[in-house]
Amino acid sequence: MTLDPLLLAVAAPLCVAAAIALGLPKKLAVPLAYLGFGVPLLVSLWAWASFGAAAKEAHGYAFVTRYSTGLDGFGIALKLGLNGIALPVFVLAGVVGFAAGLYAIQSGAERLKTYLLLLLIMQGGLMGAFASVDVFYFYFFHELALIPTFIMVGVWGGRDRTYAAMMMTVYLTLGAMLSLVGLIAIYVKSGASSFDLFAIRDALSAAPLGTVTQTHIFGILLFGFGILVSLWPFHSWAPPGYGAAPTSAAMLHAGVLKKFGLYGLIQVALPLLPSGLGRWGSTLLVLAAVGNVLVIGLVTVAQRDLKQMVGYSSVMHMGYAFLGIAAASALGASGVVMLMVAHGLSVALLFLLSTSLHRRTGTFDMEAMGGVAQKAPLLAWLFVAATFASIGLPGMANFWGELTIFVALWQFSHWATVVAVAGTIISAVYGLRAAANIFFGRPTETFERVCEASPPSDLAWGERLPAFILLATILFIGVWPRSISVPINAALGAPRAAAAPAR
Amino acid sequence: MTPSLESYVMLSAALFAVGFLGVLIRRNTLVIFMCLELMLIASTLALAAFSRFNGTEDGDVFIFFILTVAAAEVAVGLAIIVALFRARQTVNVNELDSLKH
Amino acid sequence: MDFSTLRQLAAGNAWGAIWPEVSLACLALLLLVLEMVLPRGAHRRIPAVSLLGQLAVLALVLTHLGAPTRPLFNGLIEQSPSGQVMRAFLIAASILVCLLARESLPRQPVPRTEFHHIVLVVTAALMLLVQSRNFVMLFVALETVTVGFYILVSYTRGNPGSLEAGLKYLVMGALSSALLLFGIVLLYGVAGNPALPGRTAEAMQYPALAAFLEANPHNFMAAAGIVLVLAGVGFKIGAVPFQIWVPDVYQGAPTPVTAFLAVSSKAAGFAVLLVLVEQVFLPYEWLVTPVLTCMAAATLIFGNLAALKQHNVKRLIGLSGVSHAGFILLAVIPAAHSQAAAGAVYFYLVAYLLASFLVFGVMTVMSGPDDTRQELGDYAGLARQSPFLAGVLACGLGSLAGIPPLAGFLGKVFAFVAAFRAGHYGLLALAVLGVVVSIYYYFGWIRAAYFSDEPPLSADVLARVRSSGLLLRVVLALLAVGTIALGFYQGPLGSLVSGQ
Amino acid sequence: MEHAAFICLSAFTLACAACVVLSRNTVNGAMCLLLCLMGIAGLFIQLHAALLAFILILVYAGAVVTLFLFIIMLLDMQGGRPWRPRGVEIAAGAVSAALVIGGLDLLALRGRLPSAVPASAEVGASLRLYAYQLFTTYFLPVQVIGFLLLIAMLGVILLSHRARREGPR
Amino acid sequence: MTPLCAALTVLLAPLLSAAVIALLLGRRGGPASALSTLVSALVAGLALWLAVGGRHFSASREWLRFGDFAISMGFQFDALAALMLSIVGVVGLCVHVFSLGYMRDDPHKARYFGGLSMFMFSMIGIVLADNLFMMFVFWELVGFSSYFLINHWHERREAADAAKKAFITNRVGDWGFLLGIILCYWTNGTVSLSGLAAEHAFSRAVALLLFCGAVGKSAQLPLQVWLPDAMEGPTPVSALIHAATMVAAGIYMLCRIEPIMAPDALTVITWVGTLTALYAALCAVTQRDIKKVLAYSTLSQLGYMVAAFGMGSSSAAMFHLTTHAFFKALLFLGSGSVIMGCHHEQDIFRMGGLRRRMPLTFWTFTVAVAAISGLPGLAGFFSKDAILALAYGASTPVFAILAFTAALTAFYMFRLWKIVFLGAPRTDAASHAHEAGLPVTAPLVLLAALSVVGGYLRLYPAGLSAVFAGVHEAEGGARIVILGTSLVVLVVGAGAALAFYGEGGTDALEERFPGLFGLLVALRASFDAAYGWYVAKVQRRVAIALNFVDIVAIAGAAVRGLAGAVEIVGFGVRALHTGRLGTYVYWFLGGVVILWAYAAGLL
Repeated sequence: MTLDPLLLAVAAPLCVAAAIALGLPKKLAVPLAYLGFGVPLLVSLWAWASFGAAAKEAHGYAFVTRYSTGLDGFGIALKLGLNGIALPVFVLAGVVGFAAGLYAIQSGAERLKTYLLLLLIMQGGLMGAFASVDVFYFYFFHELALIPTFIMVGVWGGRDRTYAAMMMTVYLTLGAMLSLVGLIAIYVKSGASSFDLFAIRDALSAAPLGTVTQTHIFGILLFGFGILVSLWPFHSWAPPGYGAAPTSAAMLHAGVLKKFGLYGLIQVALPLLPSGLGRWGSTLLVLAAVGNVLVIGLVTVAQRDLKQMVGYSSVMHMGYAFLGIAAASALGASGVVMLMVAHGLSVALLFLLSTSLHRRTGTFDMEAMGGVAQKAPLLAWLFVAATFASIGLPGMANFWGELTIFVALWQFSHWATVVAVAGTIISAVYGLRAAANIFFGRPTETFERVCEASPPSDLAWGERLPAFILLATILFIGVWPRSISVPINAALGAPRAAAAPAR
Repeated sequence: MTPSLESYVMLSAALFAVGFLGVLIRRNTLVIFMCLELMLIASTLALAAFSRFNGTEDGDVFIFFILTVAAAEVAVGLAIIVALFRARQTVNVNELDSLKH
Repeated sequence: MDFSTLRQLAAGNAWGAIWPEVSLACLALLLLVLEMVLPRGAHRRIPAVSLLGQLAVLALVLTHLGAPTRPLFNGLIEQSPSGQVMRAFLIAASILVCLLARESLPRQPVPRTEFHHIVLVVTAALMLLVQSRNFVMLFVALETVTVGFYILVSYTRGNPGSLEAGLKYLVMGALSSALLLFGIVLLYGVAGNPALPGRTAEAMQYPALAAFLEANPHNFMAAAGIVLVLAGVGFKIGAVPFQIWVPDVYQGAPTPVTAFLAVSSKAAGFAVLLVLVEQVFLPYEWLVTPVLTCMAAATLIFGNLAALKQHNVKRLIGLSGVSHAGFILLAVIPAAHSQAAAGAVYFYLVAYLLASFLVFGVMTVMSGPDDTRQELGDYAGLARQSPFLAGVLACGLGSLAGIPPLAGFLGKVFAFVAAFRAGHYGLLALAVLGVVVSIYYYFGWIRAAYFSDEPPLSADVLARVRSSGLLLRVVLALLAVGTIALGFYQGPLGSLVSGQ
Repeated sequence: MEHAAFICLSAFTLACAACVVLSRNTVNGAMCLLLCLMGIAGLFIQLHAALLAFILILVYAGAVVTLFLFIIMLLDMQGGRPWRPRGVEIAAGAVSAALVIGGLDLLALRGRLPSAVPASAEVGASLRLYAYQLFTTYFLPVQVIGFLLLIAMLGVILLSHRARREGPR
Repeated sequence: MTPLCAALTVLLAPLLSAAVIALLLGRRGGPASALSTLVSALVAGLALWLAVGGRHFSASREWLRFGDFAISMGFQFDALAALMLSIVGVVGLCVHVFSLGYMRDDPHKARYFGGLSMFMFSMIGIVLADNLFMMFVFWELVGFSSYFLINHWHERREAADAAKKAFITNRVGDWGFLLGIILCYWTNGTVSLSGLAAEHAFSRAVALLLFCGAVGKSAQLPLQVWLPDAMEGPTPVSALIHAATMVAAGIYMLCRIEPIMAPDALTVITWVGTLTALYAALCAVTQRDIKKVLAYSTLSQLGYMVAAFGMGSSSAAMFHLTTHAFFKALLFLGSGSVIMGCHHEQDIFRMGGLRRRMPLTFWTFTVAVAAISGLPGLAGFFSKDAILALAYGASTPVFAILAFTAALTAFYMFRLWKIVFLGAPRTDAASHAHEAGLPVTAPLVLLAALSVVGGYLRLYPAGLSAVFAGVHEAEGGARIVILGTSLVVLVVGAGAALAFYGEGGTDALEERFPGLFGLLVALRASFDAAYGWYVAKVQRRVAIALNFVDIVAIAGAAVRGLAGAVEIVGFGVRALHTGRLGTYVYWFLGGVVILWAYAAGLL
């Protein structure tokens, strides 16, 4: 059989992880880890580059391959493939994963091998979750990626890591279980008696479910996935979790893993249950999402701890995504996909830089810093860039997503749009205030003393490289949004999608 | 006239119930154990009655097995009780609660 | 005593068909013989003999999977594909039990050969139990198993805890077998009644009984008999309200016996239950389904809640076992009408076997001479001192919790699908909450092993960890690999359970 | 006449059973059990199952009850603290008794069986029948029982032996 | 070279230079400044070439498409764009050159010039944009460049805060702007300028929402607070961004979307502009900081332009924008030169007598003062008269206010002029002040020349004069009135200032009319106070309250509480295992009874 890149991208990290688990010596483990993170990156970039030209199968999927694992009787098989929705997230996983991997390798954490092992498992799971066409494996790989965070937070975590790890895991398991039930419901009710997305789609397009059934199933999925994506008020796991999580785990989780829920809603729930959104979207969902934007936005303003702030801000930005879904239009969904990618990149960058900052200042308390830009200019300007990315400056990827969502949202609800756009002011407030407090002005006495003790240096290459990779991707998408908008548009099949030149 | 099948069944059921009650209310391990034996025997009575009135022999054969099994059970059970008495100097089940919660 | 009798005897009894049981029994006898003939110095070899012998049998059984369905011994037992699976399952379990015993018994002042002997006999009886299609056979095999377990549970008689557990198991077991017996008697009596339609002369045989029940779907005596039989089986599988003995007995019994109880005895119970639900009690679904549903619901709630704040690992694993019974019942209930559901049960059992023995293996290594008092706290620092054992433990607990990519996850998914297909939404909701709660205690255990290095492992535990046998480590590694591999690739087992 | 015998026997048996449960002294309890078994044996005979009655007496009166008595003596409990139920226990007992009796009533009411005429079976024939059944139809269980007895014997030896020399390594 | 690729070059060259500086020249100031200046020269040259060529063209390229929704990037190069482009080019060039001198010794010169190039890129983007989305993109980008440049001396807390304030205040304006664009898209189905010109769907909401953008960017009431603080940035930046170009972008944008302006919206716009003009002029009177004075005068002049637009003449607005760009840039650069001379002293009362020390600066500055005060013959005179004429025709109160503002303008400008240049030096810094080198003086001269001739419309190339088509001299009686008014206000204002302010190192107004002075100061401070109160008392408290709720109610009560409840139940269930057989058998009894009852159909 010919070598299948997607399978390679999924298997490479897992195989490296297995090798490390079988007791590879450290000096072999690290180079292999580079391989384990590099292969997915390369594959994802290759897929990105060649997607347009690649031959499309049913439902606009490319690179489709199927491997039987002996569960054909249950309608389960490892079926890999990418469509225009999966591709951007797949690329996101590849890029962020690579950055996180690099950062982890140079972080020199104690028990580094175990750390890399878990991170590799996470990476493999992520690639698999977004590359699998089979709904079962889509969930399977997500859980696979989810669980390592428990141990990573618990072992390498920061403040009250044990509680954070426990709550995060139990809470997320609840969400995951709900969504599993929802997926099973689709599997059974669709009558396809197969988890293969193609089969389910065909079955449902042949005989759609009743509106009531759709609404029920969609509700389960919505709240299951909602918990995973920290939909307000089910977000309580996120801030402490991210506050405690070690950097690479936080990068991968907040950056990529969290997007699984949104991805599931767009890739599975919306197309399969077209009339399921109705009741939820117009009432509960939009209220909750506005809660994300407005309430959590203001809560973010109140934070003093940098990592908490970043955590809350990522919760807030999920609000835009949910609003985009609530808009119940191809346009809104497209915006959400763009925003997912962009937010993933920017929040990962922010987490990375916060840790680098913590290394130099020894604290996450923003009031206790100041004037860091004089000591570490590069760090400062990268952080400012990341901040502006996350507050949606044009030229950065986030802008396009947010803009599209706003445009789509107006059709759905005026007042929600007004609130959402007001949210951009809030994020500017906390983002810029953080930047000003930390980097500009004169250093506080405490920080002066820290500097006496150990004069902080600027970013080392091990920290620069991942940061540059992330920022470069953000800028590239920001300047040239077509690079992901064309496949998204093709996949979400908006009316004149076909007319869109696939350049 | 001969007593009816039901009377036999009810009798054995009553014996069974008495045994069960014994298990419930007694605290002496040996007595409990006797009551358990009583329950087994009670069911054999019903079995015998059934096979007699239904004209099928399986019941009688089954009684044979039951008796044997019961005997073996008694042997092992009494051995355990004795060993436990050696260890704890009691046969009161309420005092044998080192394993709990 | 004329010749025809012997011919009759020869005709009915196809001993060749139950060669695995026979060979296990012979092996058991062989062990006793060896102990008599061999010098005391060579007794250490005897466990090896039993292990090798069982391995040989297991290999042969595995080659004969998928034997055709046919009744044997005048219908006392029946050979069937699922029966073959259970045979292999039980032999594998007994091998692992013997392995654990090999590790832990030497720490106790107790004889070893007899342990292996009894385990072998009990395993053979279990194998007959799961294949039996006749109540007499069922009762006899069941009693053999039960009596064997009385002895095994109180095996370390130097330890009062073990004896107390033995007594508790004795009383509870005897009570439940009495109930079962009375149920059987009622069924036998009502089915043989000449005045009733579909009356049968051989009421002890499943098919005949099923035919009778078909003819009288609403007979109270039959119903009473059925519920009493279910109560008896409920004791074996540890379903609420017949589960109350579980934590005490699990805690008191020697760890290998606990494993034996938790895996083999429970699995056999489920196999019997499946046969009854699928083949015999089908006409009484109006009764069986709601009863089992209530049992399952209660079991799910009780097992998970009781395990939530449990710190003694043996009690914890026992109570989690109760919750697993709930999950399996989820798939048993619809099994009467769906091949896939029955398959789900078997898959779950296999996954449960692998995962449980991973955990029990680690517990055996960690446990001292008195293995009734093993607390979660004793695992602090395990990950630092012995990453291997910690990894194995995490793998096992993860699989029990149902975390991909471990086999346990698939088991749960299949069970959920089965329940959803049958429309038991409420039960499913309970199961989901149960999983969430179970995450708390399973991961609490992992947390104990991984997160906290204080206090470090005590010296003797460390010594045991260091000195744990290579064979056991290899087997644990294999089990872990199996758990993971089964999660990724189910292969023939998958197609078997999915009824293809 | 047969009916009267049945009434007497059953009354006797039930009374003995009650005594087993209620007797304060364990030895008396064992004795009552013995008598109860006698009564059941009598009922067996009335059911034309003389052989079973014989076995019952043999196995139970001969072995089991003796064993019980022996153990009671061994554990030196014939004097022992007599049984004094506490209030809670009495209440619980009463409740459970009520429940059990209710269950019996149910059986009596709902479990009506069309009473059949007892099939006529010869005692001598039934002995022959036994052997036949045991050696043909139920040959496998017989073997299993053999192993059951074997492990039971082993178990008793194991459990009652004083600690062996086979100590920890 | 076709106009299109010329325009492309104009747009992308600064971006390129910014990128090169950011990536390669981060540490090396010299090459960076050289590169950036050369690029700006190139831009200026091409801009003028395009303007003189007078070739109008438009081109567009689809940038993002989802179904029917498409965002495109394109140029619409017409007279208006040409005019704005050449202003940006020329002033930008002057500022670059000036910066060579002004920032000579700055350690982060490279970053500074990178920022300038970035700004040029963004600004030119706004100028050339052919649709509102693209305009919004670059709109935000100029905001970012402004943030970046104000923040140049970020070790000064004030600078950092000012930058933050500028960006956030602009965000508030952009909130309306973006909503306006979206609403415009859904109502008109298009956001391309040409499309809108064809549409003529007058919508008050759209007009006002879009105007919010102008309010933010052009610092109109009530969002004017950021501009004075923005003076924390280097002076050339103030000249380029906060006087000549970026703040004028608001007016430019309004002129671009003139077709969809609803009449009643225009009235609002007029009044906002008028009040801003008055308010800012009043504030300017009390300032001691030379740059703050100029900042407030900028506000006031922007108010004029907005008012002019509001009164329906984009030509007048653009005309004043043009002349203002020249003389205000000149003023700022002049003040920059003064500040350099006085070793970064900005308090006018610590200067004085610079006429002798810095003659060139003095004369150019004088030209600018005269121009802004509307001395006949200079640029400011014509443009301001055009606006006054409009106001005279439109509404009397507006006319009165604007006239009064003009008087105030003359007053505070001459106050500044007198205190800074005349009299004797009050500090030795001032006494040792000296003229800086050619890079500083050359731009002054160039801009002075432009401020002189900028008012004569027939001097503008044909391509540009089209913009001013709507500028009419008032006729007949009106003409006399306007002329008279402007002369009177000039004389009164200037005379009052010259007479009133003495040689002393203190503010005469403060001494003689402390009440009035205090009133004016309070007026200036009122807005900051209001916003400060909102941020500190409202927003912060709400945020903290919500944070409390989030932690206590959701994370605490809901999540931890639920977990705790379950744990308690767990303890209870665990306690059921009493360890006594006596209790365990009752479980069996219960089970059997329930099952039995169920079988009997009792349950």
